[in-house]
Amino acid sequence: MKQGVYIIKKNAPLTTDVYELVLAGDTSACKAPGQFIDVKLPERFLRRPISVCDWDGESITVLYKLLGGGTELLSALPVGTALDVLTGLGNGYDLSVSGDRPLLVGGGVGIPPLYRLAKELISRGRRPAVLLGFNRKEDMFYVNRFEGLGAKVTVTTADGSFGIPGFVTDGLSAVGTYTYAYACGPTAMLRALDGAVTTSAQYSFEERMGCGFGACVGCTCRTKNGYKRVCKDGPVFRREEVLW
Amino acid sequence: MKQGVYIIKKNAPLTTDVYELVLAGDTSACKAPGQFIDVKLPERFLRRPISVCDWDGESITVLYKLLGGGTELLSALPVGTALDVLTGLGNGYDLSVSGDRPLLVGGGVGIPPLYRLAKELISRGRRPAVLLGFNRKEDMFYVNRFEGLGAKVTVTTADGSFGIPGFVTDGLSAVGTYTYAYACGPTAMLRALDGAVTTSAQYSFEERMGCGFGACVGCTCRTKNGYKRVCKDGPVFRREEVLW
Amino acid sequence: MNTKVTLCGVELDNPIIPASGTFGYGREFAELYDINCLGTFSFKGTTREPRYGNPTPRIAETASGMLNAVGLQNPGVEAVIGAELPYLKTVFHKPVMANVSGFSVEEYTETCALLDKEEQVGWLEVNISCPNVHGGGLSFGADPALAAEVTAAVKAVTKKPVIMKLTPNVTDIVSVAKACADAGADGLSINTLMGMRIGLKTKKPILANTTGGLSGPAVFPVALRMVWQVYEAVDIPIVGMGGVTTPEDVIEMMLAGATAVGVGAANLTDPFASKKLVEGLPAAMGKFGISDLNDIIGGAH
Amino acid sequence: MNTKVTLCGVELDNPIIPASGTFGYGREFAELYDINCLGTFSFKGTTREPRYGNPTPRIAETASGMLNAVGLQNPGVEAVIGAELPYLKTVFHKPVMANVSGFSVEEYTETCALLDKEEQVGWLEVNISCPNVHGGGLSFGADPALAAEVTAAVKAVTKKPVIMKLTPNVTDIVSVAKACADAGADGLSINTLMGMRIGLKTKKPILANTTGGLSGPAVFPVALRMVWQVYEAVDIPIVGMGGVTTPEDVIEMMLAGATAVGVGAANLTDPFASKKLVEGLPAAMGKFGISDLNDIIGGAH
Ligand SMILES: Cc1cc2nc3c(=O)[nH]c(=O)nc-3n(C[C@H](O)[C@H](O)[C@H](O)COP(=O)(O)OP(=O)(O)OC[C@H]3O[C@@H](n4cnc5c(N)ncnc54)[C@H](O)[C@@H]3O)c2cc1C
Ligand SMILES: Cc1cc2nc3c(=O)[nH]c(=O)nc-3n(C[C@H](O)[C@H](O)[C@H](O)COP(=O)(O)OP(=O)(O)OC[C@H]3O[C@@H](n4cnc5c(N)ncnc54)[C@H](O)[C@@H]3O)c2cc1C
Ligand SMILES: Cc1cc2nc3c(=O)[nH]c(=O)nc-3n(C[C@H](O)[C@H](O)[C@H](O)COP(=O)(O)O)c2cc1C
Ligand SMILES: Cc1cc2nc3c(=O)[nH]c(=O)nc-3n(C[C@H](O)[C@H](O)[C@H](O)COP(=O)(O)O)c2cc1C
Ligand code: FES
Ligand code: FES
Repeated sequence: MKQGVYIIKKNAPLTTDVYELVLAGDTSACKAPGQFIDVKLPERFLRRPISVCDWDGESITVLYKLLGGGTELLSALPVGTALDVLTGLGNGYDLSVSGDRPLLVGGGVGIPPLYRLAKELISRGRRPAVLLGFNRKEDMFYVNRFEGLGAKVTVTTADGSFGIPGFVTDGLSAVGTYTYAYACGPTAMLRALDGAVTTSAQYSFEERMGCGFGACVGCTCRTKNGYKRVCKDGPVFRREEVLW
Repeated sequence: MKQGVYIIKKNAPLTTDVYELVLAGDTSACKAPGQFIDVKLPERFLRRPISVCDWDGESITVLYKLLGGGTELLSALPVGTALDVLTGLGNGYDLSVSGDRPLLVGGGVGIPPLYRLAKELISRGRRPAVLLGFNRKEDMFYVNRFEGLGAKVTVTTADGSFGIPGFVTDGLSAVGTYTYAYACGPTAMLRALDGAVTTSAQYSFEERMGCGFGACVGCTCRTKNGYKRVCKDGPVFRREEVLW
Repeated sequence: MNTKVTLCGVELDNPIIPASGTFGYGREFAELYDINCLGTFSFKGTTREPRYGNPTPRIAETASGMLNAVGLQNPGVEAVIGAELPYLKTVFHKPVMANVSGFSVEEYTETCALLDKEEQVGWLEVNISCPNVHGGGLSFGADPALAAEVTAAVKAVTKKPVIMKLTPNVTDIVSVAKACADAGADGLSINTLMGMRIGLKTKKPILANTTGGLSGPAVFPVALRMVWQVYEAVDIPIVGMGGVTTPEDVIEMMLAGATAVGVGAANLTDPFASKKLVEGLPAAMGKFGISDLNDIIGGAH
Repeated sequence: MNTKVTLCGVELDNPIIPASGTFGYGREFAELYDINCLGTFSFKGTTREPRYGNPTPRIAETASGMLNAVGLQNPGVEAVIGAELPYLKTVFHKPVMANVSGFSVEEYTETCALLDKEEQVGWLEVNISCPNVHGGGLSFGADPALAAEVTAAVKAVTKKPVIMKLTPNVTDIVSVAKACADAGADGLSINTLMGMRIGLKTKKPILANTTGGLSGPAVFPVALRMVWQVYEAVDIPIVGMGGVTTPEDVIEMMLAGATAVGVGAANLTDPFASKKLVEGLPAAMGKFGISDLNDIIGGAH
């Protein structure tokens, strides 16, 4: 984990309520897809945890949804604004177990961390299948970015306005066979998915956080291996240890 | 009183700890020298009251001293920053009683409101004498601005590094006769001055404020005419009503 | 979209009530906007005799809040009746909430009895945070029995609804609330937490009075918790206050159990705060799927 | 420039003490910086048996503060002694403050007796904000007699200095402080105010536990006031805490009467907060003309 000052290079909407934020600064703490950063905002006490969507030697990209006052405030910050950010938080996905044809399942703003995951899997010669769930056609983002990586993308929309109508679980049959599953999205989605997935899997969870780096045990969840901190021991947990 | 959004046009130091701030916006509530504005700063709860130094149709100029966290924060705000400001607060000086040769006495950041006062008195054909007290030569500001108006300026410095050594009271004998006195500065200075002034006078006072517009009676002082709010019934009071 | 609520039998167009001590007797705000947009307002804490209050400084800043130690400066109930209410009638055409303070049971009843005769007074809000001069300085609101005594005494001299304004500086707000309700109170509200600041240059307390009442957004979670607890314990309406600044805060207070909402410090930092709350409330209701505010009072329980 | 202070007979290099529950058992911070720069730290509230604590959400944000309802999650005193303290010894070479919670007098004494044997434990900080399960859920700290009972019982099983951590959610903190001092407490500290938040989308309390402890700069003026009041009433040292974030806050707390200063939420929002406080303190002392911190303890009285 590192603390640093980052400069906003881009902060622009992808849809009506999902923004792409590019932060320039030290990216050396970013180690694995599925990790997150924790952003201090003006006039807010707690930091805002956001998954890393991608990074390179100069900047970190995250996608965030307008949810409440903090993300609304963030969306109004102009390019050039300096932000205090913790980077390299959480464990991230373990890529070594993916097998040849891993399945990546994302719902809404659970999608961003899968982008880097897909990228790294592909660079390791894997052939990931990507299954993305949105509410409506207008809410879709990053589908062509995933396709640009060379991944096969299946989309479901809850209102049926694009792709397969329904939830990600309704799209499972269309993705074919897979060797492993990685997923990120609302707990209800993960739970439903867990009822349908046929391989081993890793899921990324969310919890309200006090610190984001393991100090306050504000984010504890019970697992089959005891109490775990979502921020430090997670946010990614193996399917086998999750207690629903 | 008006509430408005003002844009910082200038925010630059005049000395090591006194800044000149120019705010562009609606100036129609500015009515008299000696009035003040009340500035909302980011991450601070209460507004900061600051005397108006000068104004025209487009902007308001104030001078502020770095005193604590709020003024320090203000000094770091770049040109272009938008601020929520209340303007046209307080009564201001009554110019009608000045006589031909009024004396204007200011100490430290009590000096700014006297600038507009001198300007208006001169435009009415009065011949103000201006007596300004500073701690050290390096702390001096606006002396040549007052001279530029055509006022005769006498300076005292506490450490004797410029002008008459001592306090403004030590400069009184040098200013000659006067028809009326207007003063602004620390209460200790006003009190000392009051022991030496030989004419009627108006003094401007400071008090910690909750609202700045008369609602909270946080700033009340006792006068010979009963309880008065520094923010609304003042900040300028006549010598004759002041209870020391 | 309905914002009307009923407070102790009197209908309010909306639940927004500028809190006592932050709205004077209405004059300063009536110069700024038409104060008839408000549900009502609670006027400055009024005592039997005129009071200067505490020496200055009376105000200090805190993180997301402020301290005040005004000390109940007011012109006394007779001047309020003689000079303030006649003026108020000309600018405000709704019942006003009369906030009353006292330092003995007799002082409360005398002041309330006088205000009881005033047509424009819709409610008496009886502030029992004040120290009981006959009781060693402990506040009336710190003791359920004393709080009940003031309640019963005031109820005996007025037909107007009586809202007891409790102090939050207690171990068990519920026992005080219940005591007041049992003694006949028609409603409840809650005052400020006691706090202080010290100046680093002077190395002395900033407030001349040493301590003062903490208000503003900093106290909102404590105020909300107390409204929640009191709502579970009594059946009379609560005017929730403490840090309310946004329409969302109003909704949150009402979900905790408030029938109406007091707005204090926000009026000081933004003179138009209460007006903006009234105007912004319908949009916030829409955002959270609320069509009638009455549906959400205590809705989070 | 002297920043050394003596807390209950034990010298600290500086008065900065990360507060219980915000510093775990030191592991996370020892990975980030050399924690030997601290005066000491108070480890996570430890109980006789392991505890999961409350369900999540356990954290909510407030204006200039936060609520926590962690509910004393900890591995139990035996695991602390068996696994945490041996690790701590390798990274921290100063006495540590052991924070103890309990739900009965016996639980407090059993846990304290075990920790009394640990060499690295310099002080026992006994948190009496916890509900007394045999006393209808009222907290030990809400009643001077109960607080004294816990104090005396703990003192009987340990030779280490005992710091009683009071709850601020009381009518009269002074009476509880005095009762603890009279029962033999060597020092005092103060816990969090109780608060809550409600989610507007769910229309339910955000915390699964409904209420939680409010901390952060929002509570600073209340904490400062209590330190001030307690300092006037007792002669034992006070660890002032509640919202301390800047070196100036440290000085203000000490002027009110604190001998040392706890730092809680600031560690969570800025992992380097306590280190920065230690490093920034001399400059702030210089700015306000302070050459020895011992000169300012209670200096504003
Ligand atoms: C590990 C992790 C990764 C995340 N990744 C992303 C992402 O990539 N993109 C994205 O849009 N969102 C992500 N979230 C959720 C994001 O943190 C919240 O949407 C955001 O904090 C909401 O802030 P707000 O001020 O707009 O909402 P408010 O409701 O005003 O926030 C109030 C408080 O609640 C917390 N909070 C509210 N909702 C959540 C939530 N769902 N999870 C955690 N804390 C919450 C806030 O952090 C803040 O402390 C992630 C959360 C976690 C824990
Ligand atoms: C009517 C009036 C006119 C003023 N005009 C000027 C001016 O022209 N130039 C100038 O430099 N200063 C002026 N001041 C003083 C100025 O308001 C304070 O210096 C400023 O508020 C300090 O803010 P801070 O955040 O730096 O200090 P902090 O000490 O951090 O402020 C904390 C709180 O105390 C208040 N406060 C602190 N000192 C004072 C003070 N002396 N008077 C009133 N409130 C105070 C602040 O407003 C704030 O609420 C004036 C004050 C008043 C009342
Ligand atoms: C400057 C000021 C003066 C106050 N005077 C009174 C008063 O006279 N009587 C009273 O009952 N409450 C008084 N209060 C308390 C408010 O009515 C209200 O309960 C409190 O400010 C909490 O609300 P807030 O957080 O919105 O400010 C005063 C508050 C402030 C800030
Ligand atoms: C997440 C969290 C957990 C806490 N856990 C404990 C605890 O286990 N025992 C205890 O005595 N205090 C606990 N506290 C209270 C702190 O020790 C401290 O008293 C409080 O946070 C006030 O300081 P602050 O305002 O600097 O945060 C906890 C506080 C927080 C924020
Ligand atoms: S958020 Fe503090 S431990 Fe996870
Ligand atoms: S500051 Fe509120 S009345 Fe003067």
